[in-house]
Amino acid sequence: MTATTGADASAQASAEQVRAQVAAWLAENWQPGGGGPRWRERLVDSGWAAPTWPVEWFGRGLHRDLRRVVAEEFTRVGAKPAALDVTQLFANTILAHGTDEQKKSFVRPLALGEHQGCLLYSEPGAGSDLAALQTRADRDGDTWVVNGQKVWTSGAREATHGFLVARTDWDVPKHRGLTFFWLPLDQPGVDIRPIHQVTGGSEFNEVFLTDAVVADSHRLGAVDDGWRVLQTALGFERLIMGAAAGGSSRQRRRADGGETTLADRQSPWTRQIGGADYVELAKKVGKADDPVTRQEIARLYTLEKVNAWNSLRARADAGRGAASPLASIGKLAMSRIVHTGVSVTTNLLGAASVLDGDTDPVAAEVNRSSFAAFVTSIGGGTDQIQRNIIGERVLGLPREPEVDKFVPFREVRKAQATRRFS
Amino acid sequence: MTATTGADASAQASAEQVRAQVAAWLAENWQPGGGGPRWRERLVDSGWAAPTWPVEWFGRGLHRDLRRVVAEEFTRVGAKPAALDVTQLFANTILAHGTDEQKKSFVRPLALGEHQGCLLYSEPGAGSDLAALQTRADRDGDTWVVNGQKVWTSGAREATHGFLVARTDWDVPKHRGLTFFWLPLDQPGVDIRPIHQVTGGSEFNEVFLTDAVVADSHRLGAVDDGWRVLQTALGFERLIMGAAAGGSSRQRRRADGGETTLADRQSPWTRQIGGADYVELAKKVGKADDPVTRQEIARLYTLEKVNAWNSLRARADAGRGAASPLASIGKLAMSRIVHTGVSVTTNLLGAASVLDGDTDPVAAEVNRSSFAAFVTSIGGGTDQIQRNIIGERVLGLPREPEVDKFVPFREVRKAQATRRFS
Amino acid sequence: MSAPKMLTSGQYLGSTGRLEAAVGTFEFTDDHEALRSTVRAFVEETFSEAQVRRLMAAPSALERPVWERMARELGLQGLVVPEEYGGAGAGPVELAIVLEEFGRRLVPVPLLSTALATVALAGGDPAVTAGRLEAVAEGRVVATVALAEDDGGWDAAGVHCAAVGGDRDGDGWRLTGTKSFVPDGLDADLLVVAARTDAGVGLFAVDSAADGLSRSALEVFDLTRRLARVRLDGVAATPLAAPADEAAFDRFLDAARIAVAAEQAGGADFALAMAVGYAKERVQFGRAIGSFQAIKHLCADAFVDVESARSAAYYGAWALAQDSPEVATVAPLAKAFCSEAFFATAQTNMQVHGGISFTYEHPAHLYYRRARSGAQLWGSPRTHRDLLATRIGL
Amino acid sequence: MSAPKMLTSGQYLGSTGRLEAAVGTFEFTDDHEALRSTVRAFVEETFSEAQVRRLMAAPSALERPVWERMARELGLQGLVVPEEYGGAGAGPVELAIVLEEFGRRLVPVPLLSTALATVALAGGDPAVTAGRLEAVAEGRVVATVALAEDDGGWDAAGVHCAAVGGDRDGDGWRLTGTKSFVPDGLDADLLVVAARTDAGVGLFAVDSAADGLSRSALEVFDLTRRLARVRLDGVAATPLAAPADEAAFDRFLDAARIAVAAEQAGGADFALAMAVGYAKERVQFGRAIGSFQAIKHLCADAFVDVESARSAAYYGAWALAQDSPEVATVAPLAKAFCSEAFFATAQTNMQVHGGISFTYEHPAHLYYRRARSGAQLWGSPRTHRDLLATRIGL
Repeated sequence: MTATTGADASAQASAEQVRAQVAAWLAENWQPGGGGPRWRERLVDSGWAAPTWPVEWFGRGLHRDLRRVVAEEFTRVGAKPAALDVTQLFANTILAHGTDEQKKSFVRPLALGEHQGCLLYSEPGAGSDLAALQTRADRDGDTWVVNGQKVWTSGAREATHGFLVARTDWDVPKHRGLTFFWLPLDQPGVDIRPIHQVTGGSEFNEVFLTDAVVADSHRLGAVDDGWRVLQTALGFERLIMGAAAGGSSRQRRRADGGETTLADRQSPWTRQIGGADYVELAKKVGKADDPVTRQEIARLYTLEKVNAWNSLRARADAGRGAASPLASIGKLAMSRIVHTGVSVTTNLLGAASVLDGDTDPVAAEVNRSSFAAFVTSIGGGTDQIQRNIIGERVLGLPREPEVDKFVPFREVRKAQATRRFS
Repeated sequence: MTATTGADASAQASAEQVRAQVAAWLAENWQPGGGGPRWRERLVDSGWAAPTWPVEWFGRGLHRDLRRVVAEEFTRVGAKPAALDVTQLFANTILAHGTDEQKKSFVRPLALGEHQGCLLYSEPGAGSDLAALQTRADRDGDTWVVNGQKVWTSGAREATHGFLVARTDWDVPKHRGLTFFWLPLDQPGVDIRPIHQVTGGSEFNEVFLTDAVVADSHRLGAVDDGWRVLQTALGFERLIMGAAAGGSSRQRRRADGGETTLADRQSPWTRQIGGADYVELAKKVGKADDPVTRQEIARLYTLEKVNAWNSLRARADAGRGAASPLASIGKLAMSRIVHTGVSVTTNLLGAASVLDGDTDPVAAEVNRSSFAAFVTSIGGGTDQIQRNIIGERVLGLPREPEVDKFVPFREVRKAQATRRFS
Repeated sequence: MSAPKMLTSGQYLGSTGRLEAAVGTFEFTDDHEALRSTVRAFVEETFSEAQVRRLMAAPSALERPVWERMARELGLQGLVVPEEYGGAGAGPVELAIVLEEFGRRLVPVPLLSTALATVALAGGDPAVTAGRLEAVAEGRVVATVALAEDDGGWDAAGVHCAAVGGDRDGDGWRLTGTKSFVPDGLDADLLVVAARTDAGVGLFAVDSAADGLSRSALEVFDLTRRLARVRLDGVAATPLAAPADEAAFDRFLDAARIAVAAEQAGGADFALAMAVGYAKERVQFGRAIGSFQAIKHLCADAFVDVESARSAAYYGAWALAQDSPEVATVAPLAKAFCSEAFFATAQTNMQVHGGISFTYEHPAHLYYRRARSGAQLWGSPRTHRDLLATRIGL
Repeated sequence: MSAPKMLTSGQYLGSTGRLEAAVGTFEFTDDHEALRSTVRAFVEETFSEAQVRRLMAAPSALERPVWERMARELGLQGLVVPEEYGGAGAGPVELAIVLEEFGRRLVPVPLLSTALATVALAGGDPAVTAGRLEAVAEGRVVATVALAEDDGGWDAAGVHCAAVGGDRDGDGWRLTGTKSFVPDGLDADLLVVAARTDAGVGLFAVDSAADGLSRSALEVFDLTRRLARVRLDGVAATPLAAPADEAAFDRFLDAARIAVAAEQAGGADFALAMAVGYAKERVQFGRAIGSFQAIKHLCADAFVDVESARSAAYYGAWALAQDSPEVATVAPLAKAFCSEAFFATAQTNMQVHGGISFTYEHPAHLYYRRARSGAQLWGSPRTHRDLLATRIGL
């Protein structure tokens, strides 16, 4: 091992030193009730908004273990810690793969909230098999011309830019011909249409790209090396959720968009681990003494508890810097929990569960939850894909024969690239 | 369509004519209480033991629809109808694929019960994937020399011969290098060892073949065409069970050997469709009013009933000569029924279910059933294979990539050909 | 088209007794197959998905011209109306076929409601029911049954609506109470209402235009089946037969359970067909997703469920046609099983379709809605299993 | 080897309270890992499958020299015996680790029985228990617990065995009744017996050689765990503490549930490892069967079960170590869940192995036997879920 770098040295800054620095800065800059004029700007420029980012890029170069100290000090004075180095997956990815020029241009507007990102990954023909995406980017001098369709994009209507993965080489196997861009959305070639969801909401969008243009200066990473950049971006999404809850990155991605909003709706039951709400509902409908109901609620309570304990173990592993096999089971377990939860509440409501809307708001909630349960079992990697991941990556079982592995993508059998409207 | 053949004409013999013929023959030949001297021989030689076999081969050339008429007349006088054309899968197969010489030599001893057959199909390395069998037969002039190991052979210790499938060409894909033989078992190269089963029984055997010899005159069908003969033999097994109960041929094959004997042991519950025995047991243990028990028994009763009704529909289809998709679901459904049945009875017994043997014969019965349930979910095509069959053959879903399909068997990755003893 | 005659008792009875009889039942006749083809062709032509969606969005799913055509050209409303009252005189087996076909495409017109009411009427006193049955058969009248109330119980114990003031001849009865979960209650001209007299529960015919009757739509999850709440405030009513024949009421409930089960089997069958079709067509990882065991086996399990559901519904219909004592066990069994089989298949269909099933424009959710709500309507699977337990001797 | 000290309360408490405390629990210390490695190595060396099968077939699975070595070299019997009585003074977390390891290999020696008795003794009055604990820790005494009777109830309501005649100081008690399902009852020198006094149920120490005590082996399905029936006819007994402290009895039961759950988690873990190992090695259709989703997904689901079982057992052990009120819910939860997870995994293991699992010589059935019987011993999953329901407020 060689001598520690400056960053490492900084990482070893004692928690007390950091605490004192934050406190001092806050004492000077924070005005109770909102931070005062240009608070966000001062915060970003101070580096305390993203303490683990490099000093030269809006950070303080601290070790990740010290994040909590910073957060504690902010919380202590009543300020919300920005923790952009956790939550700003766009900036994080750009810092990891961008050129200095890109870091300079893109990171600060993101940090200040002037720019908003969205994720243009999934396509109608590329769901479980994301690497099969067919949106194409064709080079035209210093720009790229993009054509295709993205789907399940949350936050697209609020976003200024999107992380776009597009195919730039059709003559190599599917993972190897993709390129990653930071696409400006405010242009004629970008058409964003909300998806009318079964729940009645429209948290997700389709994004149609028709001769949309992105400058080569907005390309992240090398041409045809987009899969690697994507993995980094997905990793930052996992970071957002923390290792604790388990589950795959693509579920996580949805978390700050529409999907978790939906998934949350199946609360109050799943949110409050402990099942107290089922117990209350059972009492309210007079089924607390029914042995079948008691078995069912105890079973659901058990599923919730063991999943929570699994998460604690996963978090402990992550805290030691170890990849935890437990992190991969949370999403599958949650799928079972939410579907079971819907079943339990439906049985508690009985006939009333056929009602909806204002006629019976509780039934309406359960009905919405019944759909939202599919967000968990489908969105962000289906239960089937999750079982593959557990089987292959955790248990080490061999992969299936991959018919498209060594085949130029042009020759691979593909799904419909765009969604047909009936 | 051309003129009807003699057999067809005979097939159209009216039921009344046939009934009269049988009655007349029985009047002359049957002595109440046992049939009298040389009954079996007279029966076989009369053709009434196998009414649908050709007249020249111990039969009467009747259409299969008339089998029932024959059986009814036998039953009327108190004689057991032999129905060898249904039950004698060995003779049936020999009649379908054998030379006249073979028919002459092999069928009558089988019909008379002087010869007994067993099935030498499965191997330690060829279970679900039967075509991957590795027992080899190498030609040596007018004989073949056989080496390998067969397993799960019921009735091997009582048998004189076995239907043997062996590999005769290793340089073609797996289905194409197999040959079918009628192997005499009473020779030094055949070593039959009972399998010590988890239930304590030994209905099954392993058959070790070490330079066993079979004359080329005992080969059924062409060299390397054994897979086709095997399909015929499997078809006759299905016939034994009738289309009614559904299920695959390989389960059926076991039916007259050990496996069904075992499976039957999970009766009295599954045998008596209607669930009356669960009801009685529930009352006996004082759980008839327990809502959880009631749900569980009603559920099991339902599974049994719908399976029985499915079988009736399958039988009706078969009666019209139509292949029924319902025939393919019986085995999978039965697997669920028997495992569920074990669960229900275990819950009824509670702590007593840990007992065994003479200490608690009811518990012992349920314990044995709990193992026998795996005979249904594994034996004769696992539940997993059954789901493949339904998915592919009934629903028309595409097959998986087959890595061994076009590869000479010699080069295919194979399982252990023999069982290792620890 | 003339509807086929129903199977007559013993028509298919073989010499070995009951099982053979059952075989006969499942061996639909050519007339049955013709009926199924005719109905399927009519439904596919008349109730395309686009049409179903249009009716979903309309103030009412009932369009009288179509309704009248169904009666005039196909005789569907009169299927189980005796011939002397202008019907086809068919039976439960034919009704099951028709309802299965309507269920396959979630046809939102009030056929099931009307059929259930017809079954109730056909079990009543001709003096009361003849004219009403004729009106139904001719397509002039839409009918329904009003059984459960706000607490959602579909057996006699759930009937609190009071029937008072009648004499022994059936005159002068007045109903007071609230019926809920009434299918197509806003469209119905005629309601068959379960009400409680001093002597027990019976069925009464009520004119929806009668004084004292008011109706309101319930907001419901199933977009292809409308439900209403009906308030009765001293509404004039006529008992279908003896005013408190609870045995007849139970027989009617069993017939209703089997009819509903047949409709559910149809929905399940179509949901599976959708899933399988998509699994064959949808490509991921360079091959159809149906080639993956994860998907293939989901579909295979659903196939077992669906065929079993059909068997249960058919056997129930056969048992009804034979007036077999088995009806008592098969009816709750069929309703419980078909409910769960349909729901499981609708879930599988959603899961196999993946994200697309989450869009409103894709029909998967419509089946899911029907399956989810239908499981609880007319009594939950759990309730029916408990009833089954009782009826098998527990 | 000296056993590690148990986690002290708050040792891992972070600033945010309870969840952090739990995190700490699951973060086994290096001492814990060392304990696990030591025990695993010992078990693998001493209780190979061949050895387990030999003990299965022997008249007794207890071989005193091995038992004494376990005490002398590893201190396993004294693990949770306080240091002042010659033990390691460790706690439930360490006990869970040891039992999990013994459970993984179905070690048939009476360690669980002895451990449960030790837990009971350690909760008693030192005046009564000190000498007995010392004897256990030294490996001189094999102990067990006799809780249930012929009707198989493991709670206070299931205790009918009568304790009579004692005075308030604990002298002169006599037990009469029959205990059943007593693990390793024939080998035990010391029995901790649940008996009923006029005031309620309490635990009593009984010498197996005492007058009036007779024992018989029960024929059992689980070949690696022997059970006995013990008749007590006025047998002299000493209450561990107050003779009818039902709260203490319940606390003991909860500790026992968690200990058993840990053993079950170990069995499940090993059964899964067997299944996965075979799925990697067994070839059909030209490839390892574990490459087929049907097998892969069975294993994946089992993995979720197994890890969840471990989490439940560990959390229970932690809660015990912290003397947390959560013990009341976690204990029945863990026993119910680990029972079913083990059974499901043992089934998956049989199914993945196919026909070979049906041979006596293959170990799959031994795990199946342990899982199937263990689920019902010490109270069924259903019973425990109902208790859980009560304890979460239903």
